[in-house]
Amino acid sequence: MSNQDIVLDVNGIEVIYNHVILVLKGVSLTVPAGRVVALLGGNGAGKTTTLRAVSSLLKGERGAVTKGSIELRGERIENMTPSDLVQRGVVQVMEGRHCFAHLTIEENLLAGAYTRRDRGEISANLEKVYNYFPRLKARRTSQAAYTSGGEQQMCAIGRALMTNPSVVLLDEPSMGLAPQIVEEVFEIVRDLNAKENVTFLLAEQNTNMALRYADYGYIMESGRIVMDGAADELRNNEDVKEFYLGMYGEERKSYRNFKSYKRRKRWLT
Amino acid sequence: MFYRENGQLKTSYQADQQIFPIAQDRWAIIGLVLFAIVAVPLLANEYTFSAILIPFLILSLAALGVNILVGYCGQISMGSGAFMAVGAYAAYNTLVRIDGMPLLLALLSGGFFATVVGMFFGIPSLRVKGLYLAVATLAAQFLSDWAFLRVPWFTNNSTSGSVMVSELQMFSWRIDTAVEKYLFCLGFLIVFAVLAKNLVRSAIGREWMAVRDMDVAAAVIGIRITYAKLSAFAVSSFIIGVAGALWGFVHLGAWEPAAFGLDRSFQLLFIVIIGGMGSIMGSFFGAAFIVILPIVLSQTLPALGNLVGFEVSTAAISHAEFMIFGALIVWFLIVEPHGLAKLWSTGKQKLRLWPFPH
Amino acid sequence: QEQEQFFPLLVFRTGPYAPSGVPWANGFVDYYKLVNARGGINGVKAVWEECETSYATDRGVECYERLKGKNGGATLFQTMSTGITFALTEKAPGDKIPILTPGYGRSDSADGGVFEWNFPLTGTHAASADTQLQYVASLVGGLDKLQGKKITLLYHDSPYGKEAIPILQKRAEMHGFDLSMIPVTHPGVEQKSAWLQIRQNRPDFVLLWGWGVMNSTALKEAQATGFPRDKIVGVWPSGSESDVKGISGAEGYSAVLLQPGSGPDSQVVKDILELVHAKGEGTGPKEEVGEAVYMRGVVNAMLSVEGVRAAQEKFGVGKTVTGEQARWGYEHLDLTQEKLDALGFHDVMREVKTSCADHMGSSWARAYVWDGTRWKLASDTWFQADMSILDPLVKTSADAYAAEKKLERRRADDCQS
Amino acid sequence: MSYINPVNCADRPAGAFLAPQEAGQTKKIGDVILDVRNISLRFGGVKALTDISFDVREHEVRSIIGPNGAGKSSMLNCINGVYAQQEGSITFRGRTFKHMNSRAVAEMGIARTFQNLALFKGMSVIENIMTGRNLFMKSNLLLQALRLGPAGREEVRHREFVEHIVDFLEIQQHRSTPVGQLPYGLQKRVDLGRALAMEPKMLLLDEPMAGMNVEEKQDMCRFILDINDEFGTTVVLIEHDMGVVMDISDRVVVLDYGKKIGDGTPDEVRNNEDVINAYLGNSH
Amino acid sequence: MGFFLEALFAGLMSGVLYSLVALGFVLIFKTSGVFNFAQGAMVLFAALAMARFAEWLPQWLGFESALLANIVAFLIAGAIMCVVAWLVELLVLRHLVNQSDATLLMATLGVAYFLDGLGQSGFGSGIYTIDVGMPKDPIFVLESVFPGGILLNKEDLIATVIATALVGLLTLFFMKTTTGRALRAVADDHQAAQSIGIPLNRIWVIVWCVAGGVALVAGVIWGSKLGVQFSLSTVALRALPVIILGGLTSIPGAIVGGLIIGVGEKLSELYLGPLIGGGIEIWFAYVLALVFLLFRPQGLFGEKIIDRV
Ligand SMILES: Nc1ncnc2c1ncn2[C@@H]1O[C@H](COP(=O)(O)OP(=O)(O)OP(=O)(O)O)[C@@H](O)[C@H]1O
Ligand SMILES: Nc1ncnc2c1ncn2[C@@H]1O[C@H](COP(=O)(O)OP(=O)(O)OP(=O)(O)O)[C@@H](O)[C@H]1O
Ligand SMILES: [Mg+2]
Ligand SMILES: [Mg+2]
Repeated sequence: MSNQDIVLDVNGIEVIYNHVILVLKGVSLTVPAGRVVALLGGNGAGKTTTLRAVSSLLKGERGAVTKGSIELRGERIENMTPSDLVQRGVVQVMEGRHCFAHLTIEENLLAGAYTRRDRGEISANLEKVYNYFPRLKARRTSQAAYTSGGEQQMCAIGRALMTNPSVVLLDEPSMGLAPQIVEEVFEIVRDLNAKENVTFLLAEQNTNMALRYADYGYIMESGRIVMDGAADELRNNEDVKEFYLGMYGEERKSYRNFKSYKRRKRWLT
Repeated sequence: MFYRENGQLKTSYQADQQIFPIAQDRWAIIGLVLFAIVAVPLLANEYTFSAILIPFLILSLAALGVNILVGYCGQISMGSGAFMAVGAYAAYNTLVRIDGMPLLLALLSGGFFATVVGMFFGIPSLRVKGLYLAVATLAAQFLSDWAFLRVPWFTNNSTSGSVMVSELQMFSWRIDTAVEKYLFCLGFLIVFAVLAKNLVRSAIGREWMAVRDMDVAAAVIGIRITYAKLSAFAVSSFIIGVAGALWGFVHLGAWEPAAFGLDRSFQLLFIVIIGGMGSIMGSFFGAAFIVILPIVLSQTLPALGNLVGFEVSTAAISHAEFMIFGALIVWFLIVEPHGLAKLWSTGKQKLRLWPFPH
Repeated sequence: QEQEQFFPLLVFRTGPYAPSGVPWANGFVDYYKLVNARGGINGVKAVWEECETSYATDRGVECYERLKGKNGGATLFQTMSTGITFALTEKAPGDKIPILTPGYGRSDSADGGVFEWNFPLTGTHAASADTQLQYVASLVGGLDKLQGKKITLLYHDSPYGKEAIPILQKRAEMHGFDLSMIPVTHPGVEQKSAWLQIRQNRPDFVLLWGWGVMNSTALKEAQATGFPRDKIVGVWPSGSESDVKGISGAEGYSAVLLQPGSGPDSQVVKDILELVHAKGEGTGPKEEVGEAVYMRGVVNAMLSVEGVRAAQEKFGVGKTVTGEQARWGYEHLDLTQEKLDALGFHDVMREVKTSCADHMGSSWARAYVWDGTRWKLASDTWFQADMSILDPLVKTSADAYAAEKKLERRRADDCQS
Repeated sequence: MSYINPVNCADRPAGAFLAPQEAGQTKKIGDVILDVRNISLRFGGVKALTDISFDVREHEVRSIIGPNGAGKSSMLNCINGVYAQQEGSITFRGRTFKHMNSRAVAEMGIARTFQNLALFKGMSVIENIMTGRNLFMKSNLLLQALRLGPAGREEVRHREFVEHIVDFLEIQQHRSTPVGQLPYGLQKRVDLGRALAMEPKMLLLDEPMAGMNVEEKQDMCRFILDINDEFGTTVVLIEHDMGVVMDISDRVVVLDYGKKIGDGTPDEVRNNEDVINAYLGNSH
Repeated sequence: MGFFLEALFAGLMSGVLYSLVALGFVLIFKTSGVFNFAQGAMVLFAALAMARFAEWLPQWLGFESALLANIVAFLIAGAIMCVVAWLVELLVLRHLVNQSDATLLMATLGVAYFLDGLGQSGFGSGIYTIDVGMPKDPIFVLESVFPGGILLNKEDLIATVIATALVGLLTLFFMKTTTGRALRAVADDHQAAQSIGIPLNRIWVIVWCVAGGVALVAGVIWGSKLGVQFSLSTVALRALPVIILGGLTSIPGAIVGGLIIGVGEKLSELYLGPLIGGGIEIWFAYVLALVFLLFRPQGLFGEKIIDRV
């Protein structure tokens, strides 16, 4: 893979919240153009923080990148504003939805088109989003706050798509979605990736799904990347299987039957 | 390296529930209180007492009350001045209307009436929230401004509308000099600070905070929202009322409603937010900041002006004071939106880790 | 070692009342500068320090505490505010510092038997009210003609504003006019309802008892509701240039000013311009020198200096006096017309003589009319408050104060002047 | 896999904090404890629930599943008294209510967790869980202010209880962290802890495992099953992870667009045509 | 009856003027979620700038025309308000993204102090006049019906027309432009708005600039009625009950609220006031608003407060 193809290059970044809480301890990763890269890891591993660092949304959380660099197509972006990044095609779908509560679903989507000027394009995008998520079309006039959790998630993803992005940072898209919808969402990811060549950096807990749709994966724990590799490689790794896929040998083990004693992940001290 | 809590293991929950679980903190506070009681009276001069320390103590007390309502229970109030006024005038009336009324009782009755009024104005909080409530509390402020100006009964029919209290005496102790006044206020502050601290770390304190953070969830786990809100209004106005009575009786001696006007309400809110919402300690930090800053500014600016070689007029100083005050507030909020208390605890946290970063 | 006499100044150069506060303070400072230019108080140099109160009582108290011990101790305090006067009245006796409130302050403090340390020299608000009413009477042809007239008092709703009420009520009773009172809430920019009420009642006169921005607002609202301005009569706090300058509807408005009025042509003004401003040491702009409130500052400062001069005669000429000694001076002021003329106050003010029982001295006032550019004397008549009306009121109030504070009236041997 | 299979949890630390009901014994599904009858709930034009009826038996794990927006959370909100349904009634332990009142519900022993974390952000973990005990704390304001005898003792007693919960949920080292700073998964645990502190008869869990990885889901299941088995707490569970739902529930209700489209054992539901079409899709 | 009508008109007209100040609050709150306590200070600051430049310009440049002076001064004051807006964004808001209501409120109080100090030291603390040639004299209508006629004020009438026009214009701006939606989005969730590329910084500058412009118009109208002086900033306090009654986020609310409060306080002062001592209008306005809030906690036209779990 030549350097030209790398859209996003995160190089040894450290992130500190509130001037004291060190969360990322030197994270490096690269995202090649036109690929789907998954960022996996347990709760609090720092996935969200990494995405925020890339999309410049750390400031609002009183966090800051203190070391390392982030490059988008060779350009340093640590000090850009989020809107600069959206102009450059990078958009983040935030964890926990964050719909505009008082706006209707349709207004939410249109707000996503803020950076677009071409009316034709906007309405085409809107149609596209409605095609992907018919449920949103049904609820288009409801205020976002009154829609269900799943509907809000769809709204957030749809809203990001309205910016016509080339790189999408997806933070836990599957959270709280019904299995069918999860499937749909990932299908949409694959679709966009294949048809429109949109690059995805995907933070997910649902390792199973993520590895099925991703090309490459990074596994994070406690603010560090502990493992990376092509998706199918990871899928067959014994540790990954046990800890992230819930497989013991070839069998999925029932949630009803397991011991409280468990092997510790060896990369955690 | 010095500030370590290692090795201080708690063997009982009682120990863990102390106000200052870390020994160093505990000793520091005890030392501070002793210093305030014993050393300060020896060191400070009269000006420091009457112009800085006494207002500082009383405003800290009032801020403590405001903090309970605003910081702990999350009901932003811009009418605290009104509750101070109620406290002051109620205490005044009990004192002059009932023969042989002891000072202490009069002050507490100020608190009592402030509680009654506070609970009354707390009723809208059951329905109205957030900024709407904040603005609505101004109703209390303007109503009190008006009532104490226009209803002669409250001022014991004083023609000018200004009232005064003389000869403070508690039991056989005549509170005359600045030092005595200082100690008197300090006593109140210490007692109320301990009581307030006890409350906020007890069941009721948790109810207040629960209502503040997420009232629907609070209701679901069985917290009575009405009780929590009204009790916050009650406790808070009691403390504010006593502070108001002290402000009138001890600090001013003679006062008019303007002493408890809108500016006072804002000042208290400032103290709480700059100091740290939801922090008892913050009330003190905030009060120190707000009381001392203008005085420091008005005294140092002329000197600074002289240094660079021109005479700064009083007007220019006071305009500069406005500007610096405003700018500092903004600056503090930017540096630490959670107030000086948070800054303090972050500092302590760094100290704890020192010399190892993070 | 040069002797110095310290005059602390509680000023308000900012806030809602600054338009009156600034020239008032400038008058003070210019006069002290003039005193020093003329060689001090028998050689003792006047020093002063300003402290900004913004007209707020608690800041006034802080200033008091800050300044009372400075520069060898304060000679006296002039509060420039009724609220601060009330607060300091409680504190000053303990510190043995006299409080001068020429033209304002608490009316009952004219009674030196109770208020040992207060000096409302040259008139109190009660005197203001009385002279104001006398002027109104002169407009209708005498006090007896007030019978059946309707008079409305439009007052600043504060201790200051309320000082007028007892006198006017007493007078209303005596002369049978109909007095109605309308309070205006601080700072006084909202008067629409008040003037609608006035329009409804159609009073013969409106007594304007305002302060700061309330005055100009009143005049504008009067115009907006069509109330004739020559039927509005103010008092000195409503009678400064800043209240009327540039207000299109102010012509014809008159104000009864306890001495001094505006005095651009007086000798003292000429002296200030020559000895202070001409040397580039003027405090404010030249144009304001001689304006009504400015002159008040000048006269206030003069009174403070003359008290010290009187005290020096007893305690040592050319020496600094303490606050307590200065008090003796203020209690034994005898500013005859010659003395005043010599100081440059000819036709600015009239004689003042205080005693231990009478801390006010005199209460001369004249009426001025605003002609659109300057205050013109309405007539040469000097009014003086009717002490037979004032005294009982003052005494009752002072006695009540003494009772509340458990004070004894001063005994005759302590009070021999 | 039969749903009455006991779980081997002999090596769990004895959670002595809730009065265990015949711990370790074979689980006995009891009588109907909660009976929801013909509930309809509308928000303006939106019909969130239409004529829903189902029951919950004592000691069982009852799941509610359905697509997004089906009305699952709204159902819990009705039971909790957060929403007031327009029609229908709710019977809990023999008492029938037209509307529920939050406080009364809490007193009767129904606790819940929230879909979108409704923790008290400004408080530490311990304090959050302690709020769940407030229901039982009796000393009055004055006693609390003075911290005299009974108030102090009460505080210590309840604190002890809460420490057991903390141990049980394995969040000891986060005890005094402000909850806002915890990772999402741990916040979910605290949320559960707060509900447990109420010593509930019945626990309503709204997507307790959303946003967790497999390992964490395993932990969570373990907690839920332990609570259910050892203390006999009835559990009503909303969850989108079919693996979890099918593995641990005794019976499942399926909602779609506010209507009930299925009710039965996991196996019955899994094979229900309507459910497959509306929710599961064919991959399951 | 004549008097009642007179009071009613007076109330309606002061109501419109309150609306104008309230509008400034609503604009900023609606679009940035900031309850801008500095609005009063902005009114004063703008009016001071206008008054002083109108006075200074002819002196500096040596021309006579008052009209020209007023126009240029108005433009300068407008420009100054935009600079203020820009600075507020650059130095304050930008650093407080995502903070609580109370924090933002305090920050604007800080700004208010700063502007008060700056305004007074830069432009002086006297009483200044703005004379844009508004007629000051009253007119009397319906003199044949009521003795003495009904008093109307030309100045008030003109102010009412201007205020109404401005309100209409702004309503259109918000309804018809695409920016309007982005503005509302920002109010709901700063971070989410940022995440989809809405440039918070620019939006805020625009909004504060518009609010500054509204403050300027309000300042000119109030200033020419009352004179420009420190106390002018207190008109903001009269506008507060208006916005909570009308709803913090509603432009029509600001207008209807203004009218209700204006009429309510005048009638209360004139009919109830004399019975209980007078001077009641300010608290009456607040109590009136409070009573309305008890029935509609989000104000008459405000967006519903959303609570979901
Ligand atoms: N605003 C903040 N202030 C302080 N600490 C924070 C903040 N946001 C996150 N953290 C801490 O940073 C660490 C990493 O958090 P992050 O949200 O990046 O994890 P994550 O991998 O996305 O976890 P999850 O899967 O739960 O979303 C956590 O320990 C969290 O507590
Ligand atoms: N307070 C409310 N006001 C208006 N509509 C509401 C309200 N609460 C819920 N709804 C509507 O009721 C329907 C059911 O919502 P609910 O939250 O119960 O869904 P859910 O089944 O929990 O979905 P999810 O799995 O996505 O959480 C949704 O369409 C939602 O928009
Ligand atoms: Mg995350
Ligand atoms: Mg739900």
